[in-house]
Amino acid sequence: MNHDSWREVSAMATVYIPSLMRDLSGGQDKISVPGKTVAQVIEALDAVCPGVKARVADGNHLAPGVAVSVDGVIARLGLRAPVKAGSVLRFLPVIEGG
Amino acid sequence: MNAQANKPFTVVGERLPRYDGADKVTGKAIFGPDVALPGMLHGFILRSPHAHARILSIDTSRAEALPGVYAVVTAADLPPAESTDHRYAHDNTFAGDKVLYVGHAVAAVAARTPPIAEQAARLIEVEYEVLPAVTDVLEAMRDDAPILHDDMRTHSLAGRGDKPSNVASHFQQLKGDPARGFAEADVIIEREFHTATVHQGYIESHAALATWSDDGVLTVNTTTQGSFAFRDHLVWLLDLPMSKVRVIPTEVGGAFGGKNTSYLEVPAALLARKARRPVKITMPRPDVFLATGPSSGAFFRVKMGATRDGHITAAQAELCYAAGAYPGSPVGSGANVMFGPYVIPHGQVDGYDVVTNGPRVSSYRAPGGTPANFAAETVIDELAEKLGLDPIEFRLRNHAKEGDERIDGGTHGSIGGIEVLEAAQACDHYNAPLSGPNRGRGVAHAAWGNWGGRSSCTLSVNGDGTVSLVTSSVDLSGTRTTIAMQAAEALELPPERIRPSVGDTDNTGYADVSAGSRTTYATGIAAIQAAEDIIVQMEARAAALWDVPAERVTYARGVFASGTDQRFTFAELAEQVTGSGGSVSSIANVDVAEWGAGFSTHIADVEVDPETGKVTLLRYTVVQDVGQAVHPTMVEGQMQGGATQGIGWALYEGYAYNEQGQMLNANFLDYKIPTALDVPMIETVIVEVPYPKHPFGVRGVGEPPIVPPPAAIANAIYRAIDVRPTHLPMTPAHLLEKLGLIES
Amino acid sequence: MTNKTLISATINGEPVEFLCEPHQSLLECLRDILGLTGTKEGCNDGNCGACSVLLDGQLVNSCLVLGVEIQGRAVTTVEGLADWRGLHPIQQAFLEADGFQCGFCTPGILIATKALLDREPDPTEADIRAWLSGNLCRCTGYDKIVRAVQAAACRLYAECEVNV
Amino acid sequence: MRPFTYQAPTSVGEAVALLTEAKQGARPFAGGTDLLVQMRRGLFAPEMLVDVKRIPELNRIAFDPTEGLTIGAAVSCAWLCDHPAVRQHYPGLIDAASIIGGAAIQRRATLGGNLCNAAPSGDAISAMIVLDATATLAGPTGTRTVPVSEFCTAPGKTVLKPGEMLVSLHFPVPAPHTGARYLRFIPRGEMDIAVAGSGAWLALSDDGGTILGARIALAAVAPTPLWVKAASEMLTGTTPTEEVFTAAAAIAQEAARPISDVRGTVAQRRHLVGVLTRRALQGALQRAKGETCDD
Repeated sequence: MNHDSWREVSAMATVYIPSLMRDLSGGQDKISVPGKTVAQVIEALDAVCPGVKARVADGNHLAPGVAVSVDGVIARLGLRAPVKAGSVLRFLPVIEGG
Repeated sequence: MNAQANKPFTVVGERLPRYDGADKVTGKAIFGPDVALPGMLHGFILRSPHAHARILSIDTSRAEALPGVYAVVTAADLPPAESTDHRYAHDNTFAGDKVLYVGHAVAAVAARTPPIAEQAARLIEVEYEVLPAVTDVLEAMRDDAPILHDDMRTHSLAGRGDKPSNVASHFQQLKGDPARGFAEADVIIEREFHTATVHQGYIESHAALATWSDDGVLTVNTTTQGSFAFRDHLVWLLDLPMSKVRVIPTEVGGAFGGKNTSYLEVPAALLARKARRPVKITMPRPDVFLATGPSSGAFFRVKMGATRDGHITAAQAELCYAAGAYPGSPVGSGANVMFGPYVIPHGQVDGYDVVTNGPRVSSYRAPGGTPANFAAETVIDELAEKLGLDPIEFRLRNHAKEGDERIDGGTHGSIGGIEVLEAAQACDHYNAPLSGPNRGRGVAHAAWGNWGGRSSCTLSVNGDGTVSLVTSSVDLSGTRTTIAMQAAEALELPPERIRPSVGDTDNTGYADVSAGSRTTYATGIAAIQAAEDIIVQMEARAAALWDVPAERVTYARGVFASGTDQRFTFAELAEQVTGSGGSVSSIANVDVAEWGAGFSTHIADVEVDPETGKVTLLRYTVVQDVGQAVHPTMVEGQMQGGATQGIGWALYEGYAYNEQGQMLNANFLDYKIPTALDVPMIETVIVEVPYPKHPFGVRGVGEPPIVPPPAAIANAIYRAIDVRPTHLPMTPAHLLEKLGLIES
Repeated sequence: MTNKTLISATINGEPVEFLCEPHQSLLECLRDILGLTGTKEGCNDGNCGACSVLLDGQLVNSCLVLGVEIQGRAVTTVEGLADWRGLHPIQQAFLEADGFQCGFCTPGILIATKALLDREPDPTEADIRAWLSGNLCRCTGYDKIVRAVQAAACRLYAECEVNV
Repeated sequence: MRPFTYQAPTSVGEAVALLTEAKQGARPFAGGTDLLVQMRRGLFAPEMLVDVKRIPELNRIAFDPTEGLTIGAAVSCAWLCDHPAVRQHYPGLIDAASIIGGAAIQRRATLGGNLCNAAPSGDAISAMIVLDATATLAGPTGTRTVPVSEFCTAPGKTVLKPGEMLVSLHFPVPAPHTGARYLRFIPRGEMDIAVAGSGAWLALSDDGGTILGARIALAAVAPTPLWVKAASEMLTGTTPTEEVFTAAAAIAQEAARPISDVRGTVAQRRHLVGVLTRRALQGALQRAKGETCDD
């Protein structure tokens, strides 16, 4: 088990680190952190890779033009969106239907 | 009859008369500009003549003094804005301290007659300090460009910019190691493309009629793609309780994404409140071009590499999209369309959302997709040619399957792209001979993600066995019919038993805008769920009447049965329903989180006059996977209409600006949408790869067909006269430049 | 008050009287004075055809005709196509061929089709497309509109079978 | 647009009196397909419109095998293009008159209106110039005739004096072995204003081997429709060959003074003048030989 084995593994969410943020994650493209909502996951991620929160969040909103998907589905609730154990999170550009 | 699902369909797949047909062929259908009320005043919006200027002062006194004028409003009449997004919407309703595009609304007047309102607007004195303007996306990105928003810094996941910029945001998608991918490639192509701003071109303009009741309830009749979206906009900008705002949608005379955004509703509401009279504003055609939401002009740099055996090893792209005065261009969805259909082991896409002195863009059918596909599919066509491969063969060899990972990190769901390409390869057009000088055949392929979203549908059983259907999904092109057909299929009733109608925000559940090719798909799912619930309720009523346990009652092909000899037809049971416990109705509210992408391959035959550069379309075919066609005639209509808009985008349409940022062609004479003479019959090949997450296999249909036309036509032009266009629209002048017959 | 003129004309076969000012177009008079909202405004400068009507049987854009010009003349709008017997064969053909989607350009195209078939009972596809080039449609791509006109021609001059 | 008064006189005299009394404040009104659009854009605001569609002299088409063709200023393009004599004897005029707008515009737009609008891109004007048409005007001091080639003086400006109006256009009888052809370039199939246009007229010797007379006039490439006299003179006496037509086209390119605007660039227009003039001459040649020319 890697160094964060003390955390309860089942409550972990996997976050894909976008290329432009890998300067904060030491080049890692995936990191698992605990959290029941997107906001909590980002807080936990920021603890491991300081500076992440400032980039993806803007107060209690996501930064302009940024969306987040949980298990492949764009989270309409943004930071308040619920996150289950084993969920996969990705940061994506905002997309609209025509 | 389609035997995709476990049992053949009886209604889905039929070519039925549409429910809204009679009113539309007799002129009785009521559109936005057709609504009126006694005592109604007429509104007129004063718009900026400058593309970029500071507003020093606004004096409305002479306007207010003009006889027949009842109210004049400006930004001062709006509640103050809070967040940045709020301020942008606030300032785009009535300019704050700066006007950012020609046509930017500055004030509005309500008067007894339209001429008085217009004359009064001319009496409003606005003092401007004119600033330099920029409309081209690359110009706007330069360090020395005029800055639109002094407080704007470039947002990116790499951190926040440190100086004023017109680049609102930058995102990057990265997969694998592009440098290594290009090193493995035998052939590499790198090209640049410029595409013009285009407009949705709906023939019905915008119109809004606002009325306040004496107890403070605002009612707005308007032509919109989403009554709830417009209600939310009114609530947000006027700071009103949601329950006191009612939006009633009229018939919509074409929208294509351009009526997702509210332009006249807030001004009309402000005027009506101040004048204490109903106020109606209709938008003149020039203002529709100048001040609504076109689709982004853009710049692309595309680089792709492939091995001699025809496998793409790497792809890289930069997309710069002009958003207009406020951020929010569709560069994100453009990026996803770019290399969407293909497996790219090493890929990188950088997208830039750039503000310019133009109207803030809105959605236009597969927003951002068409220009991105033009860039990518031109380079793919060139790669195939350099490798000596048939264009469709090369695309098939690199095509993604379900589960493959995209450059943006997502994975493909159930997709029918390969089946579509194979159907195109086998179709009559692709195998027909094409001879004669300066003629060529081109192909292009595209995927569009489509959308699910929130929908609501209410079914009510009537005493005669008919069923009333009410949905909040505005019907842009026939979805009343396609939703009613899905309800009829689920209820196992003849379609004429269903009467569908579109409700408003006071009598239906919440719905997202009718956009993203979602309405037949997602609202259909709501209709089916409501239908299943109706059957359960009716089975319970039958059980009660027969005094048997509900589990014993079955329903099939319109007949309830108790397992013994007791039987009711749907109508027989319906007649007794009101007497046995009150009416039966059901409302289904859904938020559909997953949906099936739509793939579309187009084939174009063109002839080019080598002396004038004029392109003539000889033949055009659309091949598209629709999952399951609910109403084949309407599916063909979407394929033909979408393709023709794409053809306009390819050959004729584009905003022309002068140095001062003024649009030179804000009319249907010089903003040229295709006429009946400019396109041949559009042949259609419907492919059906059912999408498993819809009960009948339905996929979105509306947006995919607008994406491939520019690339298909560009590739056909190349085979006709041996030049590859790199600019949209591919005007005769552009082709003469490419042919070296005139200098650019 | 402004200088209004009393106009008496025949609209859809019925005598009509109304007051209008010289600068008001026939389109404005039909829609805002007479309440006939079937005729639509798409551009108000003669470029889209949504306001097409028949003036003494001739196809015109009603946005470029003045209301005062129709003194003593006859106008036919989309509301005048159907009669007590039901829909006009052209309307029936468009319904069956699904020759429309949003329906906003449809009134103008139905009127233009009547003017064409009055003049040329058996038009070729090229004739139809040239004749309708002044009626812009953004939804259909024109394919099913052209087929609807062909079907209407057959229905009216019934010596060919309807192949919609 | 600003309100105005409306009159519908039934005689030329009445119309001239109305126009003279209102001086600059009144405009003749026939089809209105240019006039009303420009008024709505605020380009000008007359106090009065004088509807000329009820005046007999402006509402007739008369063809006489010896006198030639006379067309009233208020005759619509549709009426003109349906007229058997015009179709037979003046196909070059039909080339131009039949492409002014779509079917609805054709039933309102008039040849007289096209001429009085005096747009540099006026399709019918170049065709009328090469067909040697003359305009008959009526005004407070009586009537006069002006060659169409001298009618337009600047964009939107004509020789019409205050109180004067256009009554009719006259075309000489087409001599044997003559033919005219007008072509324009537009990006779409229809409904566009010309990016460039070229009209050509040729008179051939009986054996068809020599050009006895020629006229070329261009549209949309100068402040007014442009009669390229140098090209006309150069062609006279030559044999109608591809090379001669190409040379004449080059002279036309030289004479053109195109500008860049939303519809076209200087380079594109100058190039098109060459292509269109050569093709118009080929069409005029075919018609002069009695053949129908391919469109």
